[in-house]
Amino acid sequence: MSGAAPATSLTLVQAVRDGLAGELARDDDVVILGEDVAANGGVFRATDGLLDEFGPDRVVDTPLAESGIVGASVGMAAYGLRPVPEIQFSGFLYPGFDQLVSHAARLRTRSRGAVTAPVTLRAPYGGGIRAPEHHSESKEAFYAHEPGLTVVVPSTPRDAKGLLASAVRSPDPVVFLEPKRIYRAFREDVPDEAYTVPIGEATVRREGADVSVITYGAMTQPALDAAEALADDGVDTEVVDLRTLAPLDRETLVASFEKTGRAVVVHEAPRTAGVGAEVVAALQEAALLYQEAPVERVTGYDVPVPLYALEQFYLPNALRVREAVERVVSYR
Amino acid sequence: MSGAAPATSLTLVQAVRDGLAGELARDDDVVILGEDVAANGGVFRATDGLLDEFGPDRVVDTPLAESGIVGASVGMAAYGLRPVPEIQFSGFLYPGFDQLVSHAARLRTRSRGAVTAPVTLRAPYGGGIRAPEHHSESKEAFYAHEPGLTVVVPSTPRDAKGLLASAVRSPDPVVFLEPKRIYRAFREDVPDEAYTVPIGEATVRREGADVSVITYGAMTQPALDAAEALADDGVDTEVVDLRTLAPLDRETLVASFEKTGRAVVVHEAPRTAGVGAEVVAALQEAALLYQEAPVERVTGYDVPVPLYALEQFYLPNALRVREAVERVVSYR
Amino acid sequence: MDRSARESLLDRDPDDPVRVLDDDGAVVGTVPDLSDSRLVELYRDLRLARRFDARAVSLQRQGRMGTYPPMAGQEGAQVGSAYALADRDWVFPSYREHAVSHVHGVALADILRYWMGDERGSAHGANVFPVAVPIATQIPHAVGFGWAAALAGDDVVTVAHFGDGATSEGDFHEALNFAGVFDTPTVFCCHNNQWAISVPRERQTASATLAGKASAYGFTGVQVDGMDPLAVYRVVAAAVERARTADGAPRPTLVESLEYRFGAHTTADDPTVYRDEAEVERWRERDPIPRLEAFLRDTGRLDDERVAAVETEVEATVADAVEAAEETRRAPPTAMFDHVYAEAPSELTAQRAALAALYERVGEEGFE
Amino acid sequence: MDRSARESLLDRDPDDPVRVLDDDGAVVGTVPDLSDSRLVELYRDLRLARRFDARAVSLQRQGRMGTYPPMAGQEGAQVGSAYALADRDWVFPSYREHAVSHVHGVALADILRYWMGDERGSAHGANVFPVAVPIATQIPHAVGFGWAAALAGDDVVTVAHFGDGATSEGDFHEALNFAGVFDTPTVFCCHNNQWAISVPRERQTASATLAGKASAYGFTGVQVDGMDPLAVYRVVAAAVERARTADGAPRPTLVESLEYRFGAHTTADDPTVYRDEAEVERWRERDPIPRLEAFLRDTGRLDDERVAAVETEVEATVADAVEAAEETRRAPPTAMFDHVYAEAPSELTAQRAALAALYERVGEEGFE
Ligand SMILES: Cc1ncc(C[n+]2csc(CCOP(=O)(O)OP(=O)(O)O)c2C)c(N)n1
Ligand SMILES: Cc1ncc(C[n+]2csc(CCOP(=O)(O)OP(=O)(O)O)c2C)c(N)n1
Ligand SMILES: [Mg+2]
Ligand SMILES: [Mg+2]
Repeated sequence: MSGAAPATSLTLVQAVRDGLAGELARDDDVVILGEDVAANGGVFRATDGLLDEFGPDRVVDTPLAESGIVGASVGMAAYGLRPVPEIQFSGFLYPGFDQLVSHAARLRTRSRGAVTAPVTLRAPYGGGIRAPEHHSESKEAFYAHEPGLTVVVPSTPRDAKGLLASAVRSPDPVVFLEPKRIYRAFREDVPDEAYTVPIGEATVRREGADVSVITYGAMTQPALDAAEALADDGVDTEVVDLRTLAPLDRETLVASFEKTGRAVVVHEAPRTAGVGAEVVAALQEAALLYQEAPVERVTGYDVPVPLYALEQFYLPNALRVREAVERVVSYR
Repeated sequence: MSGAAPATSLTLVQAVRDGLAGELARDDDVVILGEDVAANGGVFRATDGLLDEFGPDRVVDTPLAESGIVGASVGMAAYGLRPVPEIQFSGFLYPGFDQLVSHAARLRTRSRGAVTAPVTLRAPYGGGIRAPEHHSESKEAFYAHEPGLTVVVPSTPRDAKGLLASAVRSPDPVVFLEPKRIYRAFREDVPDEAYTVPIGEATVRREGADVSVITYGAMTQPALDAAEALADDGVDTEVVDLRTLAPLDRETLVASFEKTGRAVVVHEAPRTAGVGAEVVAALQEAALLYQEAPVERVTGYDVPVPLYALEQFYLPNALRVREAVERVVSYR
Repeated sequence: MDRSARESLLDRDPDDPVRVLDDDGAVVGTVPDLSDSRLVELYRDLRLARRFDARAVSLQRQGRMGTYPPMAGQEGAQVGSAYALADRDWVFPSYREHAVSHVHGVALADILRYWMGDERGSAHGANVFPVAVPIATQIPHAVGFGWAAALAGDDVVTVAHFGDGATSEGDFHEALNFAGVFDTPTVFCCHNNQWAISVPRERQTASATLAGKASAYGFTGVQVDGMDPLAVYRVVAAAVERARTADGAPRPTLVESLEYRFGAHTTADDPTVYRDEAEVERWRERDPIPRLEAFLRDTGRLDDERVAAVETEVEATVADAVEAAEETRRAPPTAMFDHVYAEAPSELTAQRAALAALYERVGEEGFE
Repeated sequence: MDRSARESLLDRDPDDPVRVLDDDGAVVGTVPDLSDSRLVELYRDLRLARRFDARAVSLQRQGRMGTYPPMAGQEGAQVGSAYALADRDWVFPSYREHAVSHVHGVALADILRYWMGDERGSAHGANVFPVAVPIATQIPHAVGFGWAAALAGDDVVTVAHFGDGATSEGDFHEALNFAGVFDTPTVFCCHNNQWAISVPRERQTASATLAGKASAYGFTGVQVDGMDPLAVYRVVAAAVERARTADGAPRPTLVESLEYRFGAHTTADDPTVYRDEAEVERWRERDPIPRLEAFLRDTGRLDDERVAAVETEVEATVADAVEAAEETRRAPPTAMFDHVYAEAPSELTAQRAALAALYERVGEEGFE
């Protein structure tokens, strides 16, 4: 990824498409399957044009059956392909939940490595696009709690492409959750050629000395916005983007916390038993002696995501992050 | 529950059966359904004899289809019945996961209270009986993370009967997880007549001043055993049994922590993003100023429960609890 | 309908669709026994559905409503099937059965409220289950609900509506299997509109028909011309009768209604990407509205004047519904905490209070 | 088998089971074209399966093994179906197909290891998928695996084994529907042993047959007498041939094998609670072993001496397997951390180290 490498300014969903095209071109074993991914190019156009480019054996419209999609993908992967199933919205993954947790996640351990399921399960997830019910869920904690699964949530186009490439090449099943709220929210220069961004590594999006905001996905931008606003008030905020939720990069977040001694965790999933709870537990386990204030959680509430008329009040925003940071930094 | 009330010494699974019989007798709307619950009386005999006593309209063997069981239960409950479906083992709940999280948990909020789903979903759960794969899972965190669900885990026969009665009478859907390891581990005097134990209230199983062990279900006994052993070494351990995981009785556990300033959370589910993480987060949010040591988590490892030859090394035991408590109390 | 008439209507080859009117509205089957005024009402409801649908799409286009799934082309099956029900029966819709819901008692304004992102649109009080967005998941609800009614000895039939794509889901299978085993009083109304978003019926399943799938569950499946409201009425009425416990041996039925959606899957969809305009045109020739209109005019039940009156009525009804829906005051932000549980646990009360305080302090602008 | 023979064998009424031998071993159909020695081997494998099964049950009773699902009564279908496969084909078993797995290459000792609670029993290296305990979940795996092979142009047929109860699960439906749509080279071998634990076949589904369910997916379903190993061999061989891409138009087939389990569902089950001894006795009269033995004796392929030799061989083979399994050293406790991921993440490494240190310090006793 040298500065001179040719790059194109892409949205996150375009970067996903670009990443998929790259992996299909790189490895004949990569196969895309799902509902409306071929002829229609995906309801978000994440697979746009791939049918024409790679043909109907590589990009496959399936019947409307998530357990069939995940289960068949497990079988395909066991044969040696690299299936990349798409679930149209993460809220529709549950019919395939059993195949994911009972088989994709377990085949390797069950067979002591003899049979494996390197499936990359993509799903648009999260709220913020005024969509109907079940189109706005954030249930990444379900997947993060299942041993054997890798859970990735990109927050930028560049990361999306690179993390997706890593996921497709990973020997393990990956749940790749794409924050649809930022599918087209902004653009970034994305290298044209294939590259990988490593799974399992968080990144510091903004350095700061006073407080750590730990977040991922679509919440990264409000966290950064809050950090800018806080800077005006003299609060120097570090923003850590987890990128991978499982396995969690405890080292990076603990290091940030050891520096700042104060933290706010931000996600749009419901608070109780969310990924934020794990982050809090990890911080106090490793760095209690550095802790100067309770870690706050700015999250979705413990309610089903409301229909869109009230959605804006459900989703964490820069204001809520900022106020939490202010409480945390002023705690004595 | 006066001391004079007639009581019978029952195991936990007998208390479940007794509770079911009581609810069937009390309310004609209560219906039991599931795989092998009628003619066979349940694979653990939790519904033994109920078919004979209440007839085939009240105790129903269904086809082998968990989504059908949960989905039909949702419809039955919406009509006004009080269905008590059994899922044979909690590891087989996932085919019905969608109906549980997308419908049972949401019908009330979706219809602003007009249509509800008071389903009590019972499932034996947890390890420790040398059972085959998928028979030993503890994934209560999945359900605790879903708004709208109530999650109950009894740890004694008396609680099992009383909590089950509360669950069946609850206007909300309840996931009632029965720790099968202690189905027949010990007996307790259980009142013959119907009674309820309130949902949402933790209980202090053993009072202590030095450290709080917070646990539930089958782990309660090893926690108590560890407390006894620690007492010999002069460590005064409080044992809190959560009983309900959602909604969590934060008040009781925070009160215990404010007293002791030190805590160990114990569950057999995998550590990452488990209920223990929520407990830790809740404690430090509410009572950081009282905290004198990192809260330790003694849990199952982040691996699928191994087949039974190694299961004993996976499950937390009194020794692991005790050593964690020792570390926590000696932390300076 | 007597038993043998019902049997001849339902128990036919699953690939022999029942028709009453041909594409031009000429009678080719038995006209159902509906009064003249009821037939004209049926026509009115078709026109109302068509007008409502167009208006809803335009509201979405204007940013006054969120994503909306149009039903144009499918009104015949929707209204025809709804006419076959008694008030006490219950409907379990997918997201597209606006006209079924309305005919069965849901105010148009409530339907709009729902699609405007307001849960209160589902608190309509009619015998219509709240809309199920996840495909096929309402089918087991219909089965369980009907089963419960039967256990209670109540004479309630449940009708599950779903699409061709829904037949691929496990829930379709499990629900129909339960219905067959427990003889629940359920009618399964499959709106085969030829497409599941971009996937055509032939790629959804290799089964010769969808109706034929019923045999896997031990009951009858029948095809009907879903662009022919009278045929749908007859078939669903017969199936409802067969499902009624009154009849002694209640049995479920799978109805495959052959239809077409003229428009996009939803307002977020562009069907030109995956299907031919020529196909759409072919199906437009079977539009249920002109077809029924021709029949009613030919038989003297309708004339220019009545049609004009219907048009005026329909226009006003839709306008009133839009006005009522748009006049609804948005629920307060804290409404999201209502009805999660019957009684809010303390953690939820605390979260609610936090949101209320924040909203009080920063107002709408704080949430933009 | 030529095309027309295959068609007459497979494309018959779904309630007309294929038979080769009657209950007494007399020939009533076409004897498959297997050499004498292969037929005797088949007999040997039936006996081996029966002996293995009895031994496994007794190991469980003695506390030397965990819960075990016996197959007595079903060996004919298991061994017969496995004989119909090429080595390169893949088997996707449920928890009961010990004999299928063994004939297709899994060492008996590995099967025992698995049921002794040791994952290494599933690292057997044969073309047999690891046992699926959750009902019906292996069926989509078989479809996906076969589909992948077909995409790769490889001549591999996949055979999914499952019970009558499994047909009620959504995964059965979704998988067979995929197979029909994508023409995957898959044979669905449904072991209808009349019971799903305590639920009899008639309460599992109202479908007249299970074989008939195939029509819902656009392919053939056929019944076979599952207590007749030669009939099962013929039918599965024909279905495998039809699934082979070599044939030009590969198609899946659903085989409903009519069987009976003589024993308990598992060693944790007591069948006397839910079924009649008389029913068991009726089915015992159709026991595949004496039936095949009678045929082989009548046709001069077997005599007392060879039977005695088979008995001796079988006894020794099972004894060796038990010895080998029991001699296996238990894996170290930390083995549970192997193979969760290809490479252990640091958190897992830390947890592993903690367990290793504890075990090192307190030994076995610390974990009792
Ligand atoms: C479980 C689930 N998976 C996917 C979707 C996304 N989705 C919405 S509608 C649709 C197609 C439905 O087709 P069909 O059943 O034929 O009904 P139609 O829309 O044609 O009325 C899909 C895939 C969903 N809503 N639910
Ligand atoms: C998804 C799932 N639900 C429930 C069970 C528990 N269970 C194990 S075997 C069985 C009955 C299976 O019957 P059938 O499919 O006929 O196979 P058989 O045991 O007769 O070979 C049940 C209910 C399971 N293993 N998986
Ligand atoms: Mg459709
Ligand atoms: Mg069976």
